[in-house]
Amino acid sequence: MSTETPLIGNFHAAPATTPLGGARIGVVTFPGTLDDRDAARAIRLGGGTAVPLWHGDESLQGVDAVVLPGGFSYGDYLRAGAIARFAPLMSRIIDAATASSGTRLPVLGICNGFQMLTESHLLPGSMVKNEHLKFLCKDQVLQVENTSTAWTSQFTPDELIAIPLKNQDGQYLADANTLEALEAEGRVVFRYVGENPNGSRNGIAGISNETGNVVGLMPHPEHAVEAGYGPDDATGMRNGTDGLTIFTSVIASLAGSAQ
Amino acid sequence: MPRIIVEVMPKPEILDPQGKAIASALPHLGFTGFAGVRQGKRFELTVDGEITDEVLESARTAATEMLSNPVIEDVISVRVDDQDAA
Amino acid sequence: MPRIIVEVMPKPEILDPQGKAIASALPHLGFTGFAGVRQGKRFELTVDGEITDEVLESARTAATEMLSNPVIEDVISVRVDDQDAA
Amino acid sequence: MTDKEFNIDTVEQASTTPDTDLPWAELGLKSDEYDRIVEILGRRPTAAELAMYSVMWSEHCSYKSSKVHLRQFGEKVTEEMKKDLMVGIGENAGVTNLGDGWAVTFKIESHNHPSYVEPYQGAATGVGGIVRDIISMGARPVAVMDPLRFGAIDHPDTLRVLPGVVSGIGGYGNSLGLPNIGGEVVFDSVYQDNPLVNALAVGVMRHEDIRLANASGVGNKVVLFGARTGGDGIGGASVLASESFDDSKPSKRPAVQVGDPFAEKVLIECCLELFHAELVEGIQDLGAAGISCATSELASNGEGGMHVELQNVLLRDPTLTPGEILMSESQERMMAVVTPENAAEFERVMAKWEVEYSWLGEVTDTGRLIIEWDGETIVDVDPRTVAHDGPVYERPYHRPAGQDALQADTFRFSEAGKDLPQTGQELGGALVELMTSPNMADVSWITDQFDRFVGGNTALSQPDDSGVIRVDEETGLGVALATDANARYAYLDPYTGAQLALAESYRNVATTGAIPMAVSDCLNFGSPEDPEVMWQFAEAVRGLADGCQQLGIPVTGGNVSLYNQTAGRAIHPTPVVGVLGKFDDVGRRTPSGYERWADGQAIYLLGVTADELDGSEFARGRGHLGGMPPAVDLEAEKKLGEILINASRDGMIDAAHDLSEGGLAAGLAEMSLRFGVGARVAVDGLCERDRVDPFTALFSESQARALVALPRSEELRFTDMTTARGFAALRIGIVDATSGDLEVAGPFDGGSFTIGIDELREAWSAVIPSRFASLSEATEAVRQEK
Ligand SMILES: Nc1ncnc2c1ncn2[C@@H]1O[C@H](COP(=O)(O)OP(=O)(O)O)[C@@H](O)[C@H]1O
Ligand SMILES: [Mg+2]
Repeated sequence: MSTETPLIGNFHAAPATTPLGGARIGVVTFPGTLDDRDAARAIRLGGGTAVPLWHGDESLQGVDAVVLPGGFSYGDYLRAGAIARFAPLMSRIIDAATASSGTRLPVLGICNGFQMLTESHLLPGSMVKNEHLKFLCKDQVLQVENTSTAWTSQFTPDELIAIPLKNQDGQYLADANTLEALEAEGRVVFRYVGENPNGSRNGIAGISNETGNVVGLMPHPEHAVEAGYGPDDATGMRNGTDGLTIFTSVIASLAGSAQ
Repeated sequence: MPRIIVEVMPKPEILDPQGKAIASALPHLGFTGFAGVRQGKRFELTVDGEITDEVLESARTAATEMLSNPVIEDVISVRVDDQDAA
Repeated sequence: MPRIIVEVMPKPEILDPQGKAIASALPHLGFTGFAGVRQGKRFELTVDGEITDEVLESARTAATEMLSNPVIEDVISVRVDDQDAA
Repeated sequence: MTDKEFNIDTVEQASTTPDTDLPWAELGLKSDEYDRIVEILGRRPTAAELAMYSVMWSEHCSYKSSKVHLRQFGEKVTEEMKKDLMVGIGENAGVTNLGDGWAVTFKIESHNHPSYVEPYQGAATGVGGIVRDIISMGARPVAVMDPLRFGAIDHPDTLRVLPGVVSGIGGYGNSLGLPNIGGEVVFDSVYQDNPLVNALAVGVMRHEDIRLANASGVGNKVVLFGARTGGDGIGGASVLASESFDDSKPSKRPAVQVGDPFAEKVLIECCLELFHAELVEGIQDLGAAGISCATSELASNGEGGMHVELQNVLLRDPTLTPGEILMSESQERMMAVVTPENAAEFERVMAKWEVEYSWLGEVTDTGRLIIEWDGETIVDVDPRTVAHDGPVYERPYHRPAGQDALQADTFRFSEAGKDLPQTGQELGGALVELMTSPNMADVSWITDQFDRFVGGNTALSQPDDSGVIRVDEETGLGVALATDANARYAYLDPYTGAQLALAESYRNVATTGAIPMAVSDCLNFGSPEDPEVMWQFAEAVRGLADGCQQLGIPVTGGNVSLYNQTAGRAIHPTPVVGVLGKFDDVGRRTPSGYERWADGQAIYLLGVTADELDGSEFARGRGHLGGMPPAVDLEAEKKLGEILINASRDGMIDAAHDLSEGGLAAGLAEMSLRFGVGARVAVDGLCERDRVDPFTALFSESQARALVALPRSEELRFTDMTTARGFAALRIGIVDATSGDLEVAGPFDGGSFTIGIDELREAWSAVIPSRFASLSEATEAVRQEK
């Protein structure tokens, strides 16, 4: 049997076969989203079930977590993520992620998704054009500095991971007070190791909200989940799968909170 | 058709990578005497009909809520275009 | 420091994908009554010293040669900023 | 009803005013071509008809100068070559069967002149155009490639063109979610003022999803969807004088087209949804010649008739005249044929993706393409006469007067061929110089601006020999693609040069382990009206067609770009050849360098080295171009390919890299640079076996050669295979992962030379950024706003 080339918004995700597969993780597609299929694959390889969600819908379909994938929603015209954050589904996600009662929805924003999270103020700061002004695609080493978020619980503290970086507007900015607070509260989740690839303040690659359920990062963990198609690592060309841990982390934490 | 002009600039305290690159390139091209450059955005909103106070108010809201990001940008003006439409 | 403002807009006959995307998003956010949007650029050039005619001329040249792409954009104004520097 | 006041030139008016002057010459038609139109119609054409014929009969759309030669691609095809060909030349792109119900379609196109005028937008819309060709076959585009050629690296205009082209390709391709898996970067002053920006797109589909450009089913509806139509590509003020406004002047027409990659990305998804739900009967992208092309091709490939209400076209610029609407080349548009029953469902898909559309008319069986404007007939033609019966020229051609002298001017006997490096030190210095020359330098400053990960199916990309994309996630079925052209070889001998481009591309695909299956080409030449250029073209096509026949792989499509010349000076003939190969499992693809764990593996040179330096990179370094290009031996290429493919399939080799520009020296350096792993090599055996001196051994560009690295445990099995096939294989060294050096020994003074890989990398990777990095930032800052 062969898998069909999935249409966007139609992932043909394999049904859950593992005990953790019960974790249903939504992947939102906006017009111009590019990495939704990759995010769905990562969820599947991580042991969960990917649920395609459409930006214009009003229902989260009862998913246990949401990934806002990368891409160029609305062409990144105006500002990256600026138009997408007004989508009806984004309001549902904002509500669910900041709910005052019950568990807060875990949300991961990757690249364009991170930009949407800052545009919608779920995460502080903002992204501007890379210091060198170019789109840059490279294998990037990160340090995982917070392992208590829903999305990073299975990393070891200060673990170094390699995942692809690819963006045009990846320079993270925030005012001094915000930066100080982020650092003091341990909310810098991922930091660039080595040369700062885009001029981000404090070398910040990813951050979380105060409660750790919302995480955004510029590099792409969903492109490092399958040997042969990821970044290079010590075992060989394109073998890196460090990104998978992000997806297994949330699936495990969902399983934990369900018990 | 009548137009409203919205102008948005990066906040002064925010480093503007594009402005910075232009500023550093200017002298190479023989343009001296400029201490700095900032690059912002200028929107022209064409209005379907007359520009009422209401429409202008709606443009102001759009400017702060969508056309700019308050974390990094300031709306520096929202005004009726006084020039003839081209 | 004194400033010169340069405004650049996409030529009217040229497709402006950004303006188009904004225009079609506005009604979804409840901003109706706008028939079209075009997005251009606004530059602030800070001048080191007084703004002489020479400096203004140099800004004009920079505007056409570097700050705009004459194939797809028009420089619609180069002028001394009359507002106080922010 | 529209409220416009045009002087609408109707068919009726045309029959009663035969003497009206029409601007056919301004529209690029020759007088005999105009006469032919009058003859076909039995009257003078209307302004709108003239617009259609003029664009459809242009060189670009009708292939009038190249057609008689291109026929060979169809004629020199055997039944065996056709067995996997599902759709051949003639459609938007050819389709090749991959097995398991999968098919693949790919094509290369040029966007040379627009990229010179406005590099960013020209290159961007080039990517956009080729991707739409792929979509219109029913396929999901899965990757792009970009063979590029620029003027001299240190020329100021290259500084303007290259950064714009590169960010345009990235800006558009990255926004579509298509990984960039390869291409070429060549600098040569022959491309000054005439850069070549070619773009390749590849797409995959299930067999049942193949769609063709035809309008069948009488009563079916014709719809135009995507972006609105603007004055793009019409250029300057309207030349259709008879159509000008009564009162006001038309607004300006854009000098260049601006791409909207977001609109195209939405169009891709929207089309795939249409295909999936089987909502379209026929589909055609709108490229050059816009609606003229789409309506006439759809109609003539289908039932033969179509009725169109042109005033229904949604416009970006309301001042466009009917003729201009027919000619407009606005991007990101598609035309489809939909049954009335599916119309509502079609509209639902458009609404979901927020794509604008307008119903233009319907398919008829009248054999006529009738276009109306507000109830008046402005076009009444047999669509075949527009789409297929364009003029065909047998342009005169002859061998250039200077060709014999050029071929006689061999490198060895030239001034430049004196004082060749001999000692170890000189040879090592020459290698470093070669690798830090603009054409051998690291291109990652360019390719790092392209997304190679998106989609999660990229198994190989730059800098490996071919780009490899997984098609089926469960089986690993996939494709490999490479594009190549060596215009210096083609200039010396276009017949051989075209075959060398084919051979190199074939070899690149085989080197990664894929089985070559199909060819697409983009033939970039000067003016066909110059008999010497025409000879280059004729020779190149003949060479390519013969070569494909010998290799047993068909040409499935391509593109011709003529008139690439400035101030009377033509570019070197540049036949860019793309070869597509197939993997049963892309997991066995072979990388082009030794990985760190491969320490101690044996390095073999496959193939024979002769004294072939004419047209070489070494000769270029010394400013020489003359003599005869390397000999082609396609039988040897095939054998080499089989060895590389079998070795990969049987897991014998862990790295392989073909030898091409720069010869063995470049091959060794590139293999070490790939993962920063050194090697120890000796060329004594090679010099002795092939009777060449060390300089020739290192810098000759003999074809059908490759380097491979394999574990010692596999050596016997491997050499048994090469011996059985009678193919030369020589162990020349071992991988050395500890020293960080490339050490080359041989029968030369000094015994050996050593090059530190890190130092070499530093110099090699600095060449391009040191020229383009700083200034382009500022240019980028203003040119691009995203
Ligand atoms: N413009 C480009 N875009 C993408 N990849 C490129 C480009 N130019 C070169 N490459 C890639 O860089 C590598 C080296 O190119 P080249 O030396 O031309 O390869 P080869 O000699 O094997 O044909 C190849 O993987 C090629 O696909
Ligand atoms: Mg190669």
